[in-house]
Amino acid sequence: MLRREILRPDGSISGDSGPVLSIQETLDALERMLLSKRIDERAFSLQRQGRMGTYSAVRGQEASVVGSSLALDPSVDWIVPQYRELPALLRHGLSIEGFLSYWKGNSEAARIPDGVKVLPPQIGLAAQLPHAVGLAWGLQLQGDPGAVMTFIGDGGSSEGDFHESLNLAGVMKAPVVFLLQNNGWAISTPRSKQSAADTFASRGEGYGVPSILVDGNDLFAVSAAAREAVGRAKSGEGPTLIESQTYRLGAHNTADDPSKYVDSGEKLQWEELDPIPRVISYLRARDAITDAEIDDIEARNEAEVARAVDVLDTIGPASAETLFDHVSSTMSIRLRRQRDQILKGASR
Amino acid sequence: MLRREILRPDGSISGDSGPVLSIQETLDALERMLLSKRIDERAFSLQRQGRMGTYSAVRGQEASVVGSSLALDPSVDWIVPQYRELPALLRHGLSIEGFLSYWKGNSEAARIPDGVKVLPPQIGLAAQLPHAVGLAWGLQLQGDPGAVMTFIGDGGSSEGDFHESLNLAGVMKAPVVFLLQNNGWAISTPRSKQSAADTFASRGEGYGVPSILVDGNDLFAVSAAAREAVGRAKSGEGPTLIESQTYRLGAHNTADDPSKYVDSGEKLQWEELDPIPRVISYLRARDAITDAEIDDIEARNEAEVARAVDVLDTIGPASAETLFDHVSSTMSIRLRRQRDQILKGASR
Amino acid sequence: MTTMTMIEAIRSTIRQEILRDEKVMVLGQDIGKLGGVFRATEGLQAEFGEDRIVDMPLAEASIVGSAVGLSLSGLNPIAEIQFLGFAQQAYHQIVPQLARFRFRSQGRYSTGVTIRAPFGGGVRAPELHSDAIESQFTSVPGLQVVLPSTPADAKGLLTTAIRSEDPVLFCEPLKGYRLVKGDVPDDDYSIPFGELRIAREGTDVTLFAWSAAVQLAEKAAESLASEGISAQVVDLRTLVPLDVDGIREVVSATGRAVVIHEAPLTSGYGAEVVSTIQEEAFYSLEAPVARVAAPDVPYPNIGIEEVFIPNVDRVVSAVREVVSAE
Amino acid sequence: MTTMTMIEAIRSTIRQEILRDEKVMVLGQDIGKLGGVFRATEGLQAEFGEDRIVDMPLAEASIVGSAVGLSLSGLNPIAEIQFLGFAQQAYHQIVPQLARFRFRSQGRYSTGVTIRAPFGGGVRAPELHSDAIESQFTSVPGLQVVLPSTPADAKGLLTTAIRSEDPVLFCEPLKGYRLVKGDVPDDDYSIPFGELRIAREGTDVTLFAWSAAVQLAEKAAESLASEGISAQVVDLRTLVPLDVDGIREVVSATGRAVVIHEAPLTSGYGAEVVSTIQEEAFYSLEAPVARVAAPDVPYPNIGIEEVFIPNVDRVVSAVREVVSAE
Ligand SMILES: Cc1ncc(C[n+]2csc(CCOP(=O)(O)OP(=O)(O)O)c2C)c(N)n1
Ligand SMILES: Cc1ncc(C[n+]2csc(CCOP(=O)(O)OP(=O)(O)O)c2C)c(N)n1
Ligand SMILES: [Mg+2]
Ligand SMILES: [Mg+2]
Repeated sequence: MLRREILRPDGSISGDSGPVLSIQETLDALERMLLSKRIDERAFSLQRQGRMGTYSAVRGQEASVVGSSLALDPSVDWIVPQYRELPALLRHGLSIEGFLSYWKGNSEAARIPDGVKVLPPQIGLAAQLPHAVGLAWGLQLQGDPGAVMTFIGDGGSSEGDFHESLNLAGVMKAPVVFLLQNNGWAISTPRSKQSAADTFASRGEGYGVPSILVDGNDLFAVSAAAREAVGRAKSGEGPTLIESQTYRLGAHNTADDPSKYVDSGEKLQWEELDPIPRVISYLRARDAITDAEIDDIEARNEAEVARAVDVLDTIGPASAETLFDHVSSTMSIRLRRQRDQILKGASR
Repeated sequence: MLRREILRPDGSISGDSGPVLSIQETLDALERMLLSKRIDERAFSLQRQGRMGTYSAVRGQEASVVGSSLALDPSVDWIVPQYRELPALLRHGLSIEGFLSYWKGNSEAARIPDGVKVLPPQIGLAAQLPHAVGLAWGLQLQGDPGAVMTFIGDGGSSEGDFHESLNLAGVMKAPVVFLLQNNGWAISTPRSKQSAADTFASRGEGYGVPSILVDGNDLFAVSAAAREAVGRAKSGEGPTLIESQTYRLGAHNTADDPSKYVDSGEKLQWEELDPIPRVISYLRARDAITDAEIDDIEARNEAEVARAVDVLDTIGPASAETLFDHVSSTMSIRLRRQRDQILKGASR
Repeated sequence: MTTMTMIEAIRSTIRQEILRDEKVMVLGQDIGKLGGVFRATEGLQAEFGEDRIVDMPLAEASIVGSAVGLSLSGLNPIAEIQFLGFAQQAYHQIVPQLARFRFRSQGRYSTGVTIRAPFGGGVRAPELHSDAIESQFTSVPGLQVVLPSTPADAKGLLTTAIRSEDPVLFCEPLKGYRLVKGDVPDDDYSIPFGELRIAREGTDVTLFAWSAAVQLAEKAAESLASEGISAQVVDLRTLVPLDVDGIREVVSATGRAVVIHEAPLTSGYGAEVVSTIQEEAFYSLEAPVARVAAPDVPYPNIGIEEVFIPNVDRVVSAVREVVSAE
Repeated sequence: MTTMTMIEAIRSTIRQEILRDEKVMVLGQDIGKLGGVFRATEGLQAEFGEDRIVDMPLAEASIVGSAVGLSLSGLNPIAEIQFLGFAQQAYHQIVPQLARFRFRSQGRYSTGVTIRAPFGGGVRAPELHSDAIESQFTSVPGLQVVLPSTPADAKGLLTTAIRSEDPVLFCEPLKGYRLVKGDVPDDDYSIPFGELRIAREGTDVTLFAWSAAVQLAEKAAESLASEGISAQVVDLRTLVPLDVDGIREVVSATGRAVVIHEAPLTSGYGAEVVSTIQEEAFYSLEAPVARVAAPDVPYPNIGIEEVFIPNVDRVVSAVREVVSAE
């Protein structure tokens, strides 16, 4: 299967492709990518200081996440995330502090605001996929114009839920886009041990689901693929599987030590393919950005992250009540008694 | 994907293919196919008389089951069945009465004899597939020359276990053959609602597993495909997925009423493609069989079935002890007490 | 009131709810033209179309998982799992997903999916079709576990399940589908969860049961009556939520209790009932609470299922012992 | 004897068994170069090769399901599930498959797979990583469920599990991996299943616990001692098979009991223990058996996990009540 590539590592545009995004859109995307990177750095240091729980960085996958999200209209479309899609969620309406609250340990503060069409992070790998299919299918049944984009990793793609979901989406022609971020790793397990398939995109055919293979570090190629897929979904033609080939440049999460298993040569190669510099090179080559403007972006992002972290620092643990309030629509007698007893003890 | 066909519905051989089986082998296969058909008929009538539990017939799929099993060497190779593979299991060493005992309700009498390399029937659809992969992988690790053939239906192929098993088999290069019998139906659910894929065989690529699409009512094409696959397994080249396109000519099982959902036109078309008459036509055209010889086969089969049913009729329910004996290698104190109490009550 | 079998009560309730609320839909294996392997949806696809009564690919986890998504989209799905034993294929979608969506999202989302599944022995079904595995699901916070034993309760509880914002596992007694008949209210009829039902009055001992074991308890009570023992039969109906106060009340009155279920003894839901009884009514108890259950073995092949399933004899002798203890 | 942490005891036991028996192999996620996310297999792949210590694709059902097949082929697999919560993805391979292969085949086949999985709270892990879901597995005939709380028991019980012909779910206390240290016999050391361990002597009341709750019970007993209450602590170690006679014996001596576990109350394994106590030792009981458990809610996000997990205060007040009841 041909891998779609538009924006070359050196920032030039390949062959006959026109640019997919306007300069302004590209600048905007770059700002989101840099913001993501900044948040990653900050979250890692917060975790090291004990101000944050386990955190999984997007680093290296910014083009894949930001590029795909650009195809979505936050007012009608939905994102069904795994856990490594921060900048897509921010674009869709989450706040940085809202997202980080979850990983800090306060689900109440992390509650998805009403109207924001995003589901909570998913820890059970691939378990989100049938939800995405059902949601998309349900929107379609009700004549809702929205499409659903859901994310899954190379590792998660080995779960049975992946299969059942793609197959069902194909049968129901559900308006859903499966964005498979193949970032080379599932914690320490390399892509080569995850599957003997040449590509994950080749799985689409076995479900009657069109698929696209794309350079995941190429903002333009990812955006174009996602637009095509979302367009297909919205015109009633059903699901698409996109394999976005990218690379996790950092650790799996704050608890991981990749030096145990990552080959430094491979990592170096992928650092050459970092998705952010090539967007900058592209813009520079068009005189669309200056060093000062980059500094401005970084400063804005820095200020935004500082603001968010200030808010985050004021967010303690959720109240003890939230342990009981949202289990069911009504509280059982037994749970009410358990609650009363525990809260009495807690407030002693 | 090209569908492999050798033996045409009229009994002629297509194009340039030579015959796959010798005349003697073909006669032998025919006898097995006719035996299977005879057992199906008998089991249905036994069930109607209350002398048998639920039973699933092979009818229509005889070429698929017999043809694929011919590639196996019962002394080294394993069969990991679903539940609709009777003639393959007989060839592998099960007795008719042993197999039927299971469906009559006596698992003790149905115990797979030592040395027969077959697993018990599997009711949880697709749950047998990872067992087959593990078994094959284990044989390989221990330098055992055996390969494993496992069976799965078009319906069962939608389960997550199918995906996980094919993917794992690909990664481990396990010597296993997945024989997917697409018989058009999963109870009342037609193939068209099971998956939007053109073929199930197209799923192999997504796992790096070579696949073959074959006319499942064509004894020769199925045999050839299975031989190729078993050969690949035994030479260390790993798994194969075979989609055998056949048709369930009868009810799903003795509890089913296909008149509710089967289109009689479609069924009629498939009756034209019945795998048994075409083998007879083939042999007739070569003067390799006479009507009298067919009668002989039928008579031998009839006698064999009568013998088996006689034995079966002597098989009552298993003893109450067998309820307790094989739960674990040692009986817990609690279970021993439960057992003593129940057996005391039962013998009152 | 109309006299109906269990399966008729279930079918008519589903139909009534589909008519009432355009958001209600049904998904499952073979539920369309075939009307389900037990005909719970017979005729419904013809009446309401393929978008409302949906034949699904053969994959239980995606039946439940997509029902979660359909529910998030604003619809109200009823998911049929052909046999409860195959809900194990969907376990990871039921337990850590469906059951805790509201909690995980701190109330932003709710997933009011109703999962219907038949189970229970004595009908000569193949392996895994009969297994009473309700206690695999009763330890799951957020999931309501409901097991009616009569057609009227089936209607009342299924109506509540479908209308509830909360996920419900609704387990139907296979054996009772056609065997158990009863009067069912014709109008809109719902029964709140968490309220036990006294199926038979009695003063010497309380028999707790649910699903098909209720009829077993009733038969045993009948037989005990002839030897002068007055046994009360209590149908718990909903295992989660459990009617803790109701249990205290009935046991306080009789002072003796036997819990009966078709599942194997160890870690069956009977354990929870016994624990609750002794927590709530210890000082009323005049004898240890007995459990009558299947032995700790897998559900066997049909030839010996009658040895496995608790029977009247076993209930009667357990009750005799409890009643005579001092 | 060597003083070891829990994780060291587990690692050295696995290594010892691999050295002992060439049929033993380990499969799981990230167990090779990384040595497992908790380093239970650290260094083993380098020592024994990729065929013995196998990094598997990310699919729990196929880890268990292929272990069944490996076992049928004559090997002796240890399957690591990264966190017990993800064993739910393999539920249909564990419960109706692995656990009943011997029964289904009437003894022709056995599947002596050992599944290892860590669980338990208080370590600030993400959702589903901490959930104490042992009671999802204790109702499964054929499956042994083992939960050590000390390094020595971990060695003794894991050795038995690996050598057993029967399938074992071996649940390891995440929190204790590095925190709990103790002396571990150097030589071959195995502990039979179904024998409880008295972790602390005491005469007024018996505290039953397993896994990390044993240390909690010990702390509570320590604190109770200072107020003059002598609490015996019993580590059940294997929930299935359960030491029914041992339970009767200890409860008969003290006449009072409290069961402590980290899982939510309803249908937790505590219910089975309470039921067993009242069946076996009813007439010795001087007070209702109390359960100290988490409330009936999903395991929460880390900010409030301390509200969820049973703590010393809750154990102490439950014990006070049980001891003062008459
Ligand atoms: C069902 C399940 N099994 C195991 C885990 C533990 N786990 C968390 S992340 C991870 C690797 C995921 O890899 P991949 O899907 O490629 O996503 P990535 O982290 O690379 O974005 C594993 C094994 C889990 N969260 N869920
Ligand atoms: C996991 C599981 N789900 C549902 C069933 C109930 N069931 C038994 S056979 C069957 C249809 C199987 O169809 P297919 O796989 O095509 O095999 P076939 O019967 O056509 O040979 C179903 C749904 C089951 N046995 N196992
Ligand atoms: Mg990855
Ligand atoms: Mg079929």
